Order: sequence, then C-alpha cells, then structure tokens
Amino acid sequence: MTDLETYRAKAETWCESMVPAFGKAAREGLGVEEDLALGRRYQKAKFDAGYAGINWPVDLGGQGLGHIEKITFEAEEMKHGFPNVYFGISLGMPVPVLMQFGSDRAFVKERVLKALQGEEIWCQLFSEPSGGTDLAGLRTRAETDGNGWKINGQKVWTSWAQYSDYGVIVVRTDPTVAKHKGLTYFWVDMKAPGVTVRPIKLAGGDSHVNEVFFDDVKISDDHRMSPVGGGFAVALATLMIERYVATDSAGFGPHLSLFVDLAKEVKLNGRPAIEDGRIRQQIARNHTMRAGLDSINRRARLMMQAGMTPGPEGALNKLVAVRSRQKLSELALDLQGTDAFPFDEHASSRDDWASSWINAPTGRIAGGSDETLLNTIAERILGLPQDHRPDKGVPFNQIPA
Amino acid sequence: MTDLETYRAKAETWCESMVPAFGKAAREGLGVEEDLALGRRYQKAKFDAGYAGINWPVDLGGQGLGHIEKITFEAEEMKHGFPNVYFGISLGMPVPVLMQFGSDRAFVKERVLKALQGEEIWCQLFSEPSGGTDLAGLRTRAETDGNGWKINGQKVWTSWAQYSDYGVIVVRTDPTVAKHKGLTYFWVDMKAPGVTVRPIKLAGGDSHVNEVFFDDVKISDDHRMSPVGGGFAVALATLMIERYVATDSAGFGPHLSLFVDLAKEVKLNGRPAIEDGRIRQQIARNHTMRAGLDSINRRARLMMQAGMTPGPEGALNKLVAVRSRQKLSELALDLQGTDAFPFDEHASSRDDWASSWINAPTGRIAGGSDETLLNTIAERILGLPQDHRPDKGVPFNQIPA
Amino acid sequence: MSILYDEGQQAIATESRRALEARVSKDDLLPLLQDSGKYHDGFWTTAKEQGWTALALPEAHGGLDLGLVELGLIAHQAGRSLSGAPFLTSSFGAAKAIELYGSDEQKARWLPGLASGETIGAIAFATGPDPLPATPSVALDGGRVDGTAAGVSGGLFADVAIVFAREDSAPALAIVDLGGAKRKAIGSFDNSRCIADLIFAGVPAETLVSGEAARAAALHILALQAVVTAHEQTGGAEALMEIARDYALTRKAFGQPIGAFQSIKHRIAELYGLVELARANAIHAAAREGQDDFITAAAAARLSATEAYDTAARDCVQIHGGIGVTWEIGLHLHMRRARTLALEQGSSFFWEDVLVDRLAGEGA
Amino acid sequence: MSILYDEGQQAIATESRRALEARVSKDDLLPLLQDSGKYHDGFWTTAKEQGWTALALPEAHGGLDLGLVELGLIAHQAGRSLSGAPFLTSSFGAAKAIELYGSDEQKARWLPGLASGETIGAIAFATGPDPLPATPSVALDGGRVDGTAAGVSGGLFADVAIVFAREDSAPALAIVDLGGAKRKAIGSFDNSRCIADLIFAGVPAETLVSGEAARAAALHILALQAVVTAHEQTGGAEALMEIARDYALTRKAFGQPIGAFQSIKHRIAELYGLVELARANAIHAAAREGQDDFITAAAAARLSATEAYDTAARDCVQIHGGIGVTWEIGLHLHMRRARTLALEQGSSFFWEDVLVDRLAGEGA
Repeated sequence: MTDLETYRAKAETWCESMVPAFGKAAREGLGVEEDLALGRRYQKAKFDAGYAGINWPVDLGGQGLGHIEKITFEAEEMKHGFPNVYFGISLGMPVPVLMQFGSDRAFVKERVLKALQGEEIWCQLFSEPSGGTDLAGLRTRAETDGNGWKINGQKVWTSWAQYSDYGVIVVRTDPTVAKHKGLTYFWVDMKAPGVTVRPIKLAGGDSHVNEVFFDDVKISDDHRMSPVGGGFAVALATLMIERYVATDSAGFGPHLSLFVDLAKEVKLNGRPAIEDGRIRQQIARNHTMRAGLDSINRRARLMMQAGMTPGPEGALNKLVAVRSRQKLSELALDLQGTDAFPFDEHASSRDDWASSWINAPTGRIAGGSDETLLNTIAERILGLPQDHRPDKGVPFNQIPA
Repeated sequence: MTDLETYRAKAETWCESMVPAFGKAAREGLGVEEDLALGRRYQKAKFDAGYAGINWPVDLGGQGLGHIEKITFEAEEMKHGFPNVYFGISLGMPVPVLMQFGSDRAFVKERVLKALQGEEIWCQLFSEPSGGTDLAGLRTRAETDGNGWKINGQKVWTSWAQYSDYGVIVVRTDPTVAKHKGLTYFWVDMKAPGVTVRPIKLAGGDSHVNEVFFDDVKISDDHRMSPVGGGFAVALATLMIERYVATDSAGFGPHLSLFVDLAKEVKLNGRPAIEDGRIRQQIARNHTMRAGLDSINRRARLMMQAGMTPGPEGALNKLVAVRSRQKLSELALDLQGTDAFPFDEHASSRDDWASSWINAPTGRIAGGSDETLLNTIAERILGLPQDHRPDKGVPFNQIPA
Repeated sequence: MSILYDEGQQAIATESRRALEARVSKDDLLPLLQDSGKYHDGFWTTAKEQGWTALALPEAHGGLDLGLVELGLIAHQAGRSLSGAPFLTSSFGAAKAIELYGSDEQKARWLPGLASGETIGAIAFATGPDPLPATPSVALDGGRVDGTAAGVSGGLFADVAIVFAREDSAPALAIVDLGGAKRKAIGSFDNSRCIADLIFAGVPAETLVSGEAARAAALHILALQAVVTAHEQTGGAEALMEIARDYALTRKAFGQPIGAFQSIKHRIAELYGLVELARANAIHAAAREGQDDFITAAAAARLSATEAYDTAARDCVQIHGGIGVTWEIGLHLHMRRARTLALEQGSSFFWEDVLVDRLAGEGA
Repeated sequence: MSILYDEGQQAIATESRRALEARVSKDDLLPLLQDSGKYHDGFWTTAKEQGWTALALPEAHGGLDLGLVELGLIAHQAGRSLSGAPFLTSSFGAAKAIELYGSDEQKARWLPGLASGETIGAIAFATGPDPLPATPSVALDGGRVDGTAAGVSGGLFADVAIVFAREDSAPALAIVDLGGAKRKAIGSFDNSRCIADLIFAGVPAETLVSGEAARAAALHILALQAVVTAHEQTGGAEALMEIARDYALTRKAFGQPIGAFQSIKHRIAELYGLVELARANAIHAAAREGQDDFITAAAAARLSATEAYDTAARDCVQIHGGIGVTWEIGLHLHMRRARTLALEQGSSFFWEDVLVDRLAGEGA
C-alpha cells in the first residue's frame, strides 16, 4: 500500500465514523440554522482529527501536507453528505487569500484558526448586479476617508454572506483609469455598520446567495490586501486557487447508476426502459462522458503526485458535466411520467432528479458560465483571439453604461 | 378545382410525359457533356410548353404568370430528376438581374430568349478567394480603360462557369472608399480574351464550380449594370431574388421514407432496426422537423396566392434541413455497417446515403453558410446587433489584409 | 394543407392576448408555486367570461362550434402568459370524450357545464410513465370504479373525470362523477396545475367505450389535448425567445450588448427556428382535426413543441446568467411549466412511438 | 487507474510522429481515393521498418512485448497523418486472436510474419450492420469454410483472416489462409482501406475457438482493435481541431480573424473538449487490457472517439467554408476516414449496446 493509499484508507475510516453524528440521516429535518450549527461541530471534528487545512502551513493550524492528500480526503468526504457546504467558499478562497496577502500576521493567524474550526465564516464579495461575467466592470467604490476608506455600493451572488463574519472584497478606487487598473482588494467585517445582507431566493426555492449593500462602510487601510489599483491581480489569483478541487463528473447531480436503476424499474411500451435504444443511448453517452472526465481527473492526480502540473483539460469538467446533468435530469422526469410530479424542494440534487433538474441552471452559471468557460478554453488553451471588447483600455468612467 | 390546382395538374401531366426522354433512366450513364446537351433539349421543351420564365414578362419570352405558378411547376418538376441543374443559377439570378438592370433592351431581349431556351447559360461571379461570407470584401478590380473598363482579378465558386456564355460580376472600381461603396456591377462575355475558367474538384468528386481568372479583360461601359460605386445594392438585389424558390425539407438529400425503408430492412441486435428506440427517435425527430418546414412552405404559398408576403420563417429551411440531412446520412451509413462501404461517386444525393453524406457539407456552405444564416435571422428578423466589424467604414485600401 | 388564420381567428388571438396580459402576471403566479391547491382565479374567470371554455364544443350543448384552430390560438396566448390553471385543456379533453363517445343523455348532463366552465373536467388515463397503460390502474366493474389514478392534472378541482380503466382484461373509457372520489393533492414543481391522485373506492361510473376501441378513443382524446398543449408550449417558447432577445439587447458586458456575442445571438436565432417549426406543426395539426393523418400531425406538433419549450427554458435562463436563476425574475415559472407540459399527455418517448408506428406502418 | 506515459512511451509518440510526417502527405493520399486496390506503401514500409507491427506481440514470436498503450500511441499518430493502410489494426487483431486462442503450432506459423509485417492479417467477423452476427454468413464444416465475408478492411491484401463462422448452429472462430480465397475489391469512399469481399468455396480453415466461447473471444478481439482504432480516431480528431484552430487564426472576415467570432471559437473549444475526453478514455482503455472492466473501457473509448472524429470532420469543414469542400485541401480525407473508422469494428449502436449490457448487468 502506498503512503497515499494508507492516507486514503484512514480518511475513509474516519469519514465513516462520522456518519452517525453528521451524515444524511442526522441532518434530516433540520432547519438551516440547526444544520449550520451541526456543520460547525463537524468542522471542529475535522480540525481535531487533522483533516482541516490539510495542505496549509502548520504554523497557521494546517497539516502541511500536499494538495493530493487534500483532494484524496475530499473524495472520501464527498461520499457522505456531511454539513460542510457552509465552509466551502470560506476555506476555499477568501481564507487562503488572507493567508497569502494579509499584512497583520497575528490577525491572520487568529482568523485562520477560527475559520478552520468552523467558528468563523468568510465570504467573497466579487460579483455585482451590472457585472455578470465581466468582473473588472464592477462599480462598488472605495474612497479615501482620513487614513482609511469608505465603501459604497452593492455586491450580489455572495454565497453564505448571511452567516459570514468577514468577507474579501474588490472595489473600484480609481474610476479614471482603464477598468482593470482601478481596482483594490480589501477584507471587511461583515458585522460592521453600514453592511446589509439580503438573501436571494433562487429558482429551486433555496437562498444561500445574497445581495450585500455597503452604505458608507468605513475601514482602515490595514484592511487592504493589494496595492491600491492592484486588486485585479489578487482577485484573479483567488479565482485560480484550487483549480483541481475535487471535481465531480456527475456535475453535482445524481450518479448515473441511479438513472440505470430507474431505467430498470420503469417500463416503456410495456418493457423495461433499459431495453429501449433511446435510454440505452443516453446511458452509454453519459457514461462515456463521465468516464472521460474521471480519467482526466485521475491523470491529474497522478501528475500532481509526480510533482507535475496537470494539463488544462481539467477545465472541461464543469462545462460538460453540468450541461449533461441538466438534460439527463429532464430525461429522468420524462421516464417517470406523471410519477415525476411530486416534488420536495428540500431534496438533494444528488439523489433527486427533479431537484437536480431545477438547480442545474445555477450550476451552469455560478463560478463561470458555459460561455465564459468556452471562451477561456478557446483563448487560454487554444490561443484563439479574444472577443471584441469595446471597453478595452477606455477609462472606466468613460465607458457608456 | 381552383385555377392553381388545374395549373398544377397540367404541369404534373406534362412533367410525367417528359420522363421517357429526360428522366433519370434516360440520363443514366451519360457523361457531363452529353447530359448538358440533353439538358439543353429539355430546357427547349420547357420553353415550347410554356414552362420557362413562368413569372417573367411576356415581351421577354416569359409567361407573365405569378410566382405561385412558378413554384407550383417547380414542385412538380422536382419529382423527376430532369437535367435542369445547369440552368438553375442562370435563370435564377443573373438573367433576372439583366432583365431588371440591363440598359440595351434589344440585347437584353435576345439574351433572355436564348437563356430561356437553353441555348445560352449565364453565371454569377461574386465570391472571391479572400471573401467567404464577406461579399463586400472582394478584390477583383476594374480600372477605367479609354471609354471602357479593364478587369483584373480572380473569382471562385462560380457554378457552371465552364459552360457559361456570359456572367454577371461585381468588381471594385474604387479602393479608396469604404468597402461597400467602391463596387460596381457589370456583365461580361465569358468567351472574351483574358477570361480563364478552371474547374474545382469538390470533396465528393464532382466539379460544377470553378475558379475564374480575369487578366486585362476589356469591356465597354455599356456592360455596366449599376452606377459606378453602386454595385453592392444590385448584388444584394440579386441575392434577394427568388427567396421562396422551391424549398426542400429533405435538404436535397434522400426522402425520409428511404430511411424508414432501410430501418425496416436491416437488423440491430437481431431485430428490425425500426424497432430500436434510437432509430425511432431519429425518424420521429427528422419527420417532425421536415413536417414543420413543409408546413411553413405551404403557408408561404397560400400567402402568396392571397397576395400577401410570406413571413421570414422561410429562411429556416436551408439551415435546418441540410444540417439534419448530414447527420441522418451518417446514421444511415452506421445502420448499414460494412455494407455501407461500396461507393459510387456519381450516385445522386437524393437516393444514395453515402453520396448525400459526402456532399452535405457543400450544401451547408453554398449560398449562405449556417453561420451566415443564423446571423441573418438574428439581425434581420430578431433585431439583434450586428457582429463587431472592425472594417466598417474604413477605406478598403486601408483595411489590413 | 396548412391554414392561414382568417380575420376572426386573428381577432381571437389579439383579444385573448390582451385579456391575459391584463389579468395574469408573474407576481400572481409566483406565490401559487408554494401552495398546492391553488390556481389563478383571474385566469379561469377570464377563460369563462371570454367563452374560451365553450369555444370548441358543439352549439347544441352550449358551445360555440369552433374548433382546434381557435382553441389553439387561445392556448398559445395562455402559454405566453403562463396561464394559471390546467382546466382549459383538461376540460376540453373530457368534453370531447363525452361529445364523441357519449350518449345523448351524457352529453346533456355534462357538456353545458363544461362549456360554461362551471364544470371542470379531467383526464385520468396514465399510470406513471405510461400514458395509455396495457393494464390501467383503475378497475371498472359493474358500474363502479376502484383504484387510484395518480398525478391527474386539474384533478384537485375537477367535477368529472374520463378514466382509462380495465374492465375484465379489456380496456374501457368511463365517465366518473368525482363527487364520490377521494383526492390527494400532490405538491408538484408547478403547483397551479392542481395535480391530485384520484382515489376510487366503488365510485359509480358510466362506460363510454368498451374493449379495444377504448384504446383508440383514448389516443384520439390525448391527441386532441396534445394539439392544444402544443400551442400552449409554442406560446411559452415564443415568450421566452422574446424575453431572451429583449434581455440580450439591453444587458451589456464588456462594453456591448450581450446580443452582439454570437454565442448569445445564434442561440436566440436557433430558438426562433424551434419556435417557428413548432408553430407550423401546431397550426397544421389543428387544421387536420378529423382527417386520417390527424394523429400523425398531432404527434409531430407535440414533439416539436416540447423540444421548443424545454430548449427555450434552458437557453433563456442561461442567457440571463445569475439573474436568470432567481426566484423573483420568474423564468423558473416557464422552466417548471415546460416540464409539466412535457409530461402531461405523455412524454416525448410516447409520441415518438405513436409517430413512428404510423410512419413505418403507412410507409411514411 | 489511468496511466501517465513514461519516457519510453513519449519517445514512441515523438518518433512515430516524426516518421509519419516525413513519409505520409495529403498529396500521396488523395490519388489513392480514386483507385480501389492501392495503399500507401510509404506508410506500411515505415510501420514495418519501425517495428510497429511487432510492438504489441510476444517476444517469443518476433514481437516486442509491449502492449496496447504503445500501439495506441502509434495509432494516434497514424490517425493524425491519416495513415494509408488499415493493416496495423487488422494484422494486430489477427495476431492477437492467434496469440490468445491458437495452438503453439499456429502461433509459430503465423506470428513471426505478422510481427515483421511480411504477413498481413484481417478480421472477418461482420455481416453488414452486425459486427458479431447471430448467424455468420460463412459456414465452417470439416475443416473448410464456405460463404462470403463482405466488406473486410485490408481484405484485399491480407494473407490470413480470422473468420467468425457458424459451425452447425454454433459460432466458431477460424484461421483461414487466404491463398485459397477469392477476393472482390470494393470501391469504397476510402479506398486505401483495401476493402474486399472474401469469397470462400471450400477453403481449408483451422478452428481457433468453438461454440459460445467463440463469441466472447471475437468480442474481445474486436475490443482490442477498437482501442487501437479509438486512438487513431482521437489522433484524426486532434489533427482536425488543430487545422481548424490554425485556419481560424489566419483567415479573416469583416476585418478580423474568424477565430474571434464566437460561433467559430466556441465550436473549436467544444472540439477540444471532445478530443480530450476521447483521449482520456482511450488511454484509460489501453491501460485496462487484461482487467475485468476492459470491454467496458474499450466501449467507452470507442464511443467517444467516434463522436470526436465525426464531429471534428463536420465542424472543421464547416469552419473552412468553401475551401473546406474542395478536393485539393483534402479535409474530405478525414471526413472519409472518420466514417470508415466509425464502421470498422462495429458502429456506435453496437458499442452502446455492449456498454449498457455491462453497466446494467453490473449495476454500473
């Protein structure tokens, strides 16, 4: 058994031992607040067991191991449905950025330890109502205010802001230069006066994302995490962190075996649907696509293990997996006919076809829409030209709204 | 029986009477030259029977009837595979433009009569090697030369140029103005000194399109059919002529019933393929698409009969029919397995799946590519913005090559 | 031959659109999603007031003697504005079953109420994935029905249902007065469809059609409803295409309207194609009522309308980006409706098979 | 577990690419289309010289004892440069059949020649659409075969064929020395595949596998070949994706490279996705040789490679516009090859069924 295999086996055992306290059955029927409280306890248990901050520095409370150990643990963890969703963004992006760019190291250490133990949650305040895929087009502004800054504006799609203690934010500090150049990166206290969080209800009924309003929110200059005007680079770094997070070829929808089971169970024209060529074709095509993604992902892990940088094909997972999940979920409803009508809006997208179907569009948009991903592949991997961008190089305050 | 129905019935009878002399069996085994000769005789027979120039003015040899009679006749004619393909472009675009814009009316009349009787053929010299979908980007130039003009340059994709007596051509007469504004429209004698026609062999093996080279070809100013610099408008008019030519929901490939027959004949997993859901789905989807196109086409005819202008949805036929034909043809090859290998490059795309498959890409490109059609629908019908065009308004000779 | 709408028909389209746009709004419809057991009263009142319920029924029984073409026009507008109840289609199906296969007495009893809209009808043919099951889940015996008809749209408020039942080992179509039935409301992803399980325990029923003829009759009723639904789906898809177009014209990214990006503009152009094909097939099918090829035309209409609406729902949301997945903007009302209409009267699998059986049998 | 290529394997890829790019060009391949009965001698000579024919065969019989992974690398490059003969795959299939199921005597007789490339092998399993027919068209009886094996790739020049035959009412795999067979050359749309009907009239044959085991053995041989072909298809698709990308960078329309239009750039990005999925599945399948799930992995590799190559052929031509459909530019060489490879060893229908039988049987 390799070291990694030993590590995986231990992680598997630990995860299984957590099921009674934190697994699906333990979470059933809990309200969001109760589930969050359970989640904090789970995160503390992870920390105590050495599974929080696996690849983070030991002096900041991490384990000092590699990325490969981290995603190995996550692959095991993913099997159980623990209440860890509240910490995904927090520990995935803002806190690592704080570790990298935060200037007051004592403050940084305190925050990182609390975040790792589930006591504090961080959110990431990037998107804006006018922005969409155009991050650099943001309008929230910070003006100098004494020795500090004063923030005014609005962010949107901020996951878990309603439960967050802190956030990282990109704001415009100079509207007179080209849009990429006038941005600065800060952290903010989400409980500070002038910060208002308003949850957004999504199409499927849930509300984990928020609008966040800033109304004369004052921060001191030690909240700054980039040079003035140098925020875009830090924001991009944030987005590049964790490129090979544990991917999922099912697009965070149900496993294909659930579709196979359904197709064996229901009948089309009086015969099991699994015998119908249309269904067989969908199963075969979806399996093939997912098997390809799994294989890409396994190769990436092997490369990381060998100290190499994985290829750019890892970018495909989100694009093809979620898009396919959407259509496969529709098909699963078709297969059930009128039996598909009964609907539980709290069901998990991982094992309920209607829930998977209704939440799939969010997956195709959040964290880079299909179109943005295609542009990224075309431009960064294949070297094709950028789209026409009339705003390129134009001072921000001269771009027509 | 309505007048139109009477007209259709007569046309049907006439077409059927032509089958022994000009139908598929009569054409079998003929070389292209022999087939063209047969075609000329068929065109003469059409003229004598009053089926040439159906909606053209009587004083130019036409019948003075409506567009509806014309496409009614064509729908009947299409059923038989007569050798009329050589005259399609000639009578479809260049000759009507000559009728509309030619200045010497005696000359016009003589040409129209000869074209209607199959004695003379006209071609249309628009596309250029650098051009693609960008007609106004053409480079062939005409410079003043005494009282006339001297043409130099190269055209390409000119259908039937090798058999043509005359052609209509758009050339650049002023490279110092924006690209749309420096064009002029002429007719040329294809047998004139300096005109060289070189057939282009296509992927499927056939050669009906040509490169045409102009090397100091001198023409007098009475060949001019537009104001100097006003050629683009005439060229566009040419392209708009005959919008509702007889469309074909099979995309000029085999009728769907041939696919149904094939699916009944061959077996998949020991059962007739027609029982396999994958095949059934393709048949159903293709039928549905074609039935929709047929219905659109029938409505358009009814509207024309009622003196109304049909809706823009007629533009869909080419886009969806040929694209679908391509995939259906591939599927027909799949269904035949190794029996699909034997190949006759002279087989008709109308009844041979391999021929339909290999020639389908030409159909998706010629006369407006899929992408051009989508842009046209988006911009002209839906009012969406034009693509970014960096060359817009820039003098032609200042556009970087 | 496809038809051109005449002036009267065009007036129906204009008037119904005006009435629905005035009466039905997204703000009324969103709350309905969160309760099972409610429908949009304004929609149904309008339908009754405007005589839409009577439109395609015989004059002798309170109807207006128009047909599928006219009802299709209404359904198209209902699809555009998302209606707010399924009764237009469900009552029409029930009424047609009684008109075509019922006795004079049955017609006299039920049709006037269905025509005025005071009586609501429902169709209970399906068992799960099977719109016309080999062995229906409801048994008809000695003038009574037993068993459960699950997932019946409109079932929660219907007064009468046409039930596809088994009678001994043969199929049968029966009229059931729902006064004697139990109903279990189904919380669905599209609650204003008022879906219910109808539970029969010895409920009195009258036979409409017995034996194998019942299967053909049931398919005919489904096809009639399917053509109405195809119009409704086409209307929904058309509305989404226009919403996407309008958004692409106003929303900007990188300094230009997003409609200038081909990934957006070509997708909307493709939606235009799907909508126009669906419209053409729906109009054609409506005009073929009573002809030999009606079922074939209805299947084609149903298939292209389902594809158009599902695709438009997917693409319109995607084009909107983040805002598209919010509850408030309500695009999910169309997403939900698209899926519901795709399932009512049988999924695409069913209609593909219906179509191919005919194309292959008749040599296309 | 998917594998990472080691240095030796990477050298095989580099060297075979270099050799093929130097020896095989479109200008050699275009004339081959117009004659049935010719192949690209330079390709096959290279294959023999470089030892590619010996690569995956046992050392004891003149092979190099490498496996599917290495042969796949060669096939990938052959796909990129369109090769010029089908023998690499067909001889490999025949040799593996003899290696796995033959007697020592049979191995000694055939394998050295197949390994050196002096002997050419072919696989004759299919009957039209059916890659493994219930009733094979060739009968095996008393050590002789009768009947016609139609459309055999490489059949025109093969010295030995492995034939899927019927023996009484059971299947059998037989080795047939083609010296005694008649051949009818098939003019196909991809003539360098050297396709022929093999006509047997009492030709001596030796049994390799008898009874139902023959069907499993034949499927295993097909799967081995399918993995080689999947690499070849992936190579072809990759080449087309790069050709499309390069063209989109240089060709201009409306004053900018056409690659700046999203309809072009997104299509090429989608091709990238198909190529990478096909590559991942092909590598994985090659690494699974000898494991329980090999057939499943081979089927997935075959399906994604076929989709990638067919799609790349369609899209690359479309992106080129008019020039793309000319004879001279030769993109149709890829179009033709894509279709040919999609049919050899069975169409996607066949592999979908093979895959789903396993997924459904084993509970995925």
